[in-house]
Amino acid sequence: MSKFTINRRSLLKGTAAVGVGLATPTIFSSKSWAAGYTNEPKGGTVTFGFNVPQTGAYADEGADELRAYELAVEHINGGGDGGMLNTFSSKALKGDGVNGKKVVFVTGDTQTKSDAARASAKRMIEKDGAVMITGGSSSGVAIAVQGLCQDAGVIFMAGLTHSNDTTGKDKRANGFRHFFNTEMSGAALAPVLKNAFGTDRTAYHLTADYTWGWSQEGSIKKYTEQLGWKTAAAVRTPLGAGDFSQYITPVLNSGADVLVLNHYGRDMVNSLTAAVQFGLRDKQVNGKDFAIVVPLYSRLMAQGAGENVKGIFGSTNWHWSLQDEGSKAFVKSFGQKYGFPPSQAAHTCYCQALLYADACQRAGTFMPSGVGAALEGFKFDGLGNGPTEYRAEDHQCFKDVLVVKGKENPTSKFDVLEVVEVTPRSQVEYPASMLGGELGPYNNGG
Amino acid sequence: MRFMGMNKQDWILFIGFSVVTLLGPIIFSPIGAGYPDLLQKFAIYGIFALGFNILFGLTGYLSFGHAAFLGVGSYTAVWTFKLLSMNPIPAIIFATIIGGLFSAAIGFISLRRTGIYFSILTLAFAQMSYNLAYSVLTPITNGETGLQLTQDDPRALDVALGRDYGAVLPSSDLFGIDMTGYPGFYFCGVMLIICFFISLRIFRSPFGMMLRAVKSNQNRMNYTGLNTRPYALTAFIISGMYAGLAGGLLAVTDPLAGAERMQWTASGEVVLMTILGGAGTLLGPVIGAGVIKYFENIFSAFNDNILEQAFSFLPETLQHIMVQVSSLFVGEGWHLTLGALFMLIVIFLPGGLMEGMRRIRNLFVSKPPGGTGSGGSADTPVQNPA
Amino acid sequence: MSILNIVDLNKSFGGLRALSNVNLSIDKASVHAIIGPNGAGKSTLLNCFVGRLEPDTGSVTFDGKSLLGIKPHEINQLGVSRVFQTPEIFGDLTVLDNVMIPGFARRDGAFRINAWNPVRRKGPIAEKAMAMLKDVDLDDKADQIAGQLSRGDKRRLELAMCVVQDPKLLLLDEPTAGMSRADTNKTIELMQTIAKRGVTMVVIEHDMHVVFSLAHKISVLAQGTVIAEDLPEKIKGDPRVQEAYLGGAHL
Amino acid sequence: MDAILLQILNGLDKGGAYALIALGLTIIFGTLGVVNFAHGALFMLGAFCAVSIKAVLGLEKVTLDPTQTTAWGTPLEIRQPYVEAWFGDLGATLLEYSVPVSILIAIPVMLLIGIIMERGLIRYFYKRPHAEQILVTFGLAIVLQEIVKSIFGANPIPQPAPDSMQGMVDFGAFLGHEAGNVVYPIWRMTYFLFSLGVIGLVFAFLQFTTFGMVVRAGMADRETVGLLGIDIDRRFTIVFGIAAIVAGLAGVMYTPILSPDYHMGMDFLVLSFVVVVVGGMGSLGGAVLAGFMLGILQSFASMNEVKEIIPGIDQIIIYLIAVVILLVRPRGLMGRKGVMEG
Repeated sequence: MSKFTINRRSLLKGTAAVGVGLATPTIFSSKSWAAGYTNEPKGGTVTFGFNVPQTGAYADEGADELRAYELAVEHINGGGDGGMLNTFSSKALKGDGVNGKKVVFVTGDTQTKSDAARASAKRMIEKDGAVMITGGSSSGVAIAVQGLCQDAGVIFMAGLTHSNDTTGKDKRANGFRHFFNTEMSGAALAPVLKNAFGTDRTAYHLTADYTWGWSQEGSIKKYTEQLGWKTAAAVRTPLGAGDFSQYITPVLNSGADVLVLNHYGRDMVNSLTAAVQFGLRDKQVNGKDFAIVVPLYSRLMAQGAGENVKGIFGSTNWHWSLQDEGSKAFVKSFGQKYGFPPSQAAHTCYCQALLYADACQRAGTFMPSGVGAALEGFKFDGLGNGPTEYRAEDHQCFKDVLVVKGKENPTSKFDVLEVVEVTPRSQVEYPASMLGGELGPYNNGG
Repeated sequence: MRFMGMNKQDWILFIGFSVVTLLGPIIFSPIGAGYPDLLQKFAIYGIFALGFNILFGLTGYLSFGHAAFLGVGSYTAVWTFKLLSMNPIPAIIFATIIGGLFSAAIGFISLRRTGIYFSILTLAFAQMSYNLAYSVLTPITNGETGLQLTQDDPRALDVALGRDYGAVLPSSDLFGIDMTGYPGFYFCGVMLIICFFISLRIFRSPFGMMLRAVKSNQNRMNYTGLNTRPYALTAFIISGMYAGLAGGLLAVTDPLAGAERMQWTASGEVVLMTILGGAGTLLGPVIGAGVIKYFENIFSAFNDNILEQAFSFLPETLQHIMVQVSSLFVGEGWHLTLGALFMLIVIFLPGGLMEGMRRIRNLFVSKPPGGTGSGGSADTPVQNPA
Repeated sequence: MSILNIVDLNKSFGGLRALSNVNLSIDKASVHAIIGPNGAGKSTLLNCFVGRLEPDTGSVTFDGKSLLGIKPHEINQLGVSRVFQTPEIFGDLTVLDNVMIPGFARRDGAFRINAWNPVRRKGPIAEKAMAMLKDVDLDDKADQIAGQLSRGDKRRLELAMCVVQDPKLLLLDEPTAGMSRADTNKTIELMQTIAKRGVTMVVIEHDMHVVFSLAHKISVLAQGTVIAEDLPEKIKGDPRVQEAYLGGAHL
Repeated sequence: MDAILLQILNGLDKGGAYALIALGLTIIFGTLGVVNFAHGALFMLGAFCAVSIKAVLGLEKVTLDPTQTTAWGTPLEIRQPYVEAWFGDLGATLLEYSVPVSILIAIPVMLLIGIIMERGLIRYFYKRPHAEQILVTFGLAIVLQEIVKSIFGANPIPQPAPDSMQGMVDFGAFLGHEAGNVVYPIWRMTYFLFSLGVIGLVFAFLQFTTFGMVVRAGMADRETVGLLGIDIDRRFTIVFGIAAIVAGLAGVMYTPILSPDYHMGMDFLVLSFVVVVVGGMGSLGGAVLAGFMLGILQSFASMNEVKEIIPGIDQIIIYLIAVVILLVRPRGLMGRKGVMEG
């Protein structure tokens, strides 16, 4: 019999030696060390990472985001009809890629879960060498990925995220948001609500019980109470509650005459369906017509609620029926490629890709601090929202906000919302210090 | 023949496992999995599944609530970072302990029932933890956003030792070695090897035999003078500690703890990992964890561009058709592949991937005549499938 | 000198009186058989010894300690082992494991975390288990999965699992039911050897051949009461027994 | 008082859905001994029966109008549903009543799906361990929902109730309350009555037909029934088909309440298992009782007055009840000993 001699100490030593021996070459060859910043592109291409929900409730929204990104890459690389590049006020991009490099991209599934989204973003950074991560359809995910990008030293261009925290409490230097937030929704909606419903109203809030919901509830409460409205109750509902009827019934005899649904996505579809089913849209309370408000609308989701959205007010970042040159160019370019109009998620993602590429071109580098400096305080126009500014203090875009209403007589299945008012940027601006948080310094990794 | 009570075959298994783990960055890079984050996930979910296997594989108790312990481990670790120190050692120690205590409480109640009633009890506890962590317990868990580090965390121990992280957000480091990237993987990998070793010892020990007896016949156990409940509870607590450790390591490599880690789908995932690899086998759960994480991270990343490149050797129309067909199964369709894989495995390989390997091995290696009767077999441990 | 004392035991199920005022006293190191027609209450009586059933009234004392109100595993730890009518074994484990587990139970008590050192084929427990398997002719099947054994082998395995614990009292519920004549004879021999080691046995049995080759004393149970208790040769001739058992036919 | 009455009504329609899903699930447990994780998927398939039928009824003749273009530059499409073009008013009515019409079509479709599932997959798993049954049916559920997703997308698809059933009933007025205080949507009342009807039919079927008798005997003691020389296999197939129909109908009728999407089955899966277990494995009465009980308790827990006392109670009430009941009654409300405890 062979003698099996091995003692613990030499075993450990051996293992450690193997570990170090292996780690050394890979660490040096992989990222940072030699480079000036994380994933500095060395060849003829630069890699963008598109991190969108492909499974779960927001999969359709994610698919639309991905279509917009592919279109943006095509346009940046000089393909297609150029889309909004033609209307964009900055003319730095020439349709030959960015900084002389062709743009390529990798995709991943966030599953609308922080963990999965971070894992997917890490893959893009660690394996695929992505220099920028963008996309997403929820604030939790956006904040989680933004934190990751800050640590890793790449730029994060947020997709659809509406919570104040993304550029408020949880803002990071490496993160930028084009989409609007709950504060702006509240500021934009309040005057319209006042015109439509008057100042003597009692609101009942149903709020998705997580950070975005609270943020939304807080903003709407703040601005409607300034109008003189009273708040009867603000009830928290579990995420993904399915049928919301048990939360709707208490509204019936509560004395409230406005119902505010601080829900998004499927929850919005379900709570709105239940509210309409319980006759709230046609109800009379205190001698007034009962009203329902959905502060954050999404056209994709409004389609899911069908006829229930008719006449219901809300706000949105962008809508395909806008008639400015930028929007028209984008809708045309998107519609010809895919056969239907883009959603607001697609729009914000397309803009973010373009804005990032443009900033890199202007900065002449992909280094986060350089790109960031080019984005900070950047004023631009021609991307569908009128004159816009990336505010330096919190990396939040300030632009006009759309107040929309469910359309009474839609002409097609995409035509469910009509724009009631474009609230000018000056009305939705707020001081950066109001939402707290610290940007901190840029992290270039490396 | 024996060293530390373990025989040669087990040492070979253990050393082989350790070598493969530590060579992970090289071995897994040809299949596109050699980057730190996925390797960390392999190791961490390997630990989670190893622990779950001690409960489910040995005692047969099917828990649908183990994700709760994973989540508790993560929260504990992040809080340890915030309050005490960025060193991962205290974090994982606390995560393991709290995971153990939490599982002791839930196990004590749930083990009063058996079969599917036990499963539903564990599921109910985990779902309650998840729902509360997402909403009411937000002051502790930071809800949907997940618990994160901030610059002004107290970090009492670090402060006492005079460590200052300056203006940047700290990340966890082991005496100066940053726990992200490959060093983070080696930290998790060493933990996995330690956990595998413990698991191996348990499998071969009288205690492991007792746990198998719990699965086999509780009635006979009682009439043999053995108290089944504490055995099952111990297994439950051990697996809870493994889960707590895994959760702690998730926080070490990436200091964020989200509530969705505790959702029932996450509990289901570890069940699937274990069964997919082969419940009750030593290696199976680790392999199952690897396969599922690989699908989740790599298959979901295939998009039409990649497919077009992959099929670029075909004529254009055929290429188009192939891209169309295969895009159903990758990218946004990766769930479909996973579902189909579960079905195929269970239908054709009820013992999981380990059974598949055994069958393949049996094709090539003819069985030694006379079974275990021949030379040296007196030293083989009680027949346990590896 | 008696090891097990049963005094005034009563047990009813709903309105049915399964045991009424049963008194039994089992002598140390003896083989005591309990016979009786079907439904006489034999299994109910046995279940009251081992914590499976709680009698309504009465007492069961073993070695000076009451067996009532304590759990099956505690009763076993006091030295009482039981063989079931349908074999209860660890079907997923090997034959050797099946016999080693009771060995560990005897050595380590009802619960002990012994998780570090591997189970070995050397050492007292394994060696004793192998010797026991040799006694029941199962040593060549030590590595087989127990669930795949034949019915007769399973019964002998269960017997081995009980005997290897060196019980003070061994309860057997029809140990030869369904066995071939040859197997039955082998089992009788085996039990005789065990009895010679001084193990007290209580046997419930239908097969009179088995009863009369083993028992030192026989109690006859009918309709929940002990109608006779005596030495085997006396029981054979007792008319009450014949009446109860076979409606008058001779044994 | 009115608030409580409203929540009871609310619990009844919710409970109706829970009871229907749990009923099918427990029939499959009881007779076939199979833990069917694909049962939620059957519910979802039922809902998508309604979606497909509406889509088929709503197939449109598309004429391109080259003189006008859409905002994205393609010619404007003028659409008219074929049924309307062919059948006029009758067609319009059919489209309007697509959900009730779907019921008639969903019955054979779901029966067929059930039979294919049982013959093709489930029957090979009667004797396999529960863990394997769970895994294979879970895999099947994922496959089914991903197929539905690839056809219909991930977004919810609105499925309105017919106009005539969209109003409210003044329930309070019946009971002598002040008019207008306890009003309830007609469709939800319909759902409750419908669920009662289906439950009644299933019970009657099991109680009064010989087929049902054999099935009940099979639930009590499968082996013995098998020994009687009854072709239990064929009956099992039909039992599975019936369970599929019940789940499917629950899904069809639920679409106006909850716009269906591909994931709705998974959302109901965990809940329906809790209902079945609380009711007691394999107990039909238990499933129905537990379904309604949990529905009503869930409604009560969502009341502001209750939530003020125990914050977050509405999020955990179902699970809390499950824990309490299982600790007090080891086998649920009406479970039998030995079923699914191994």
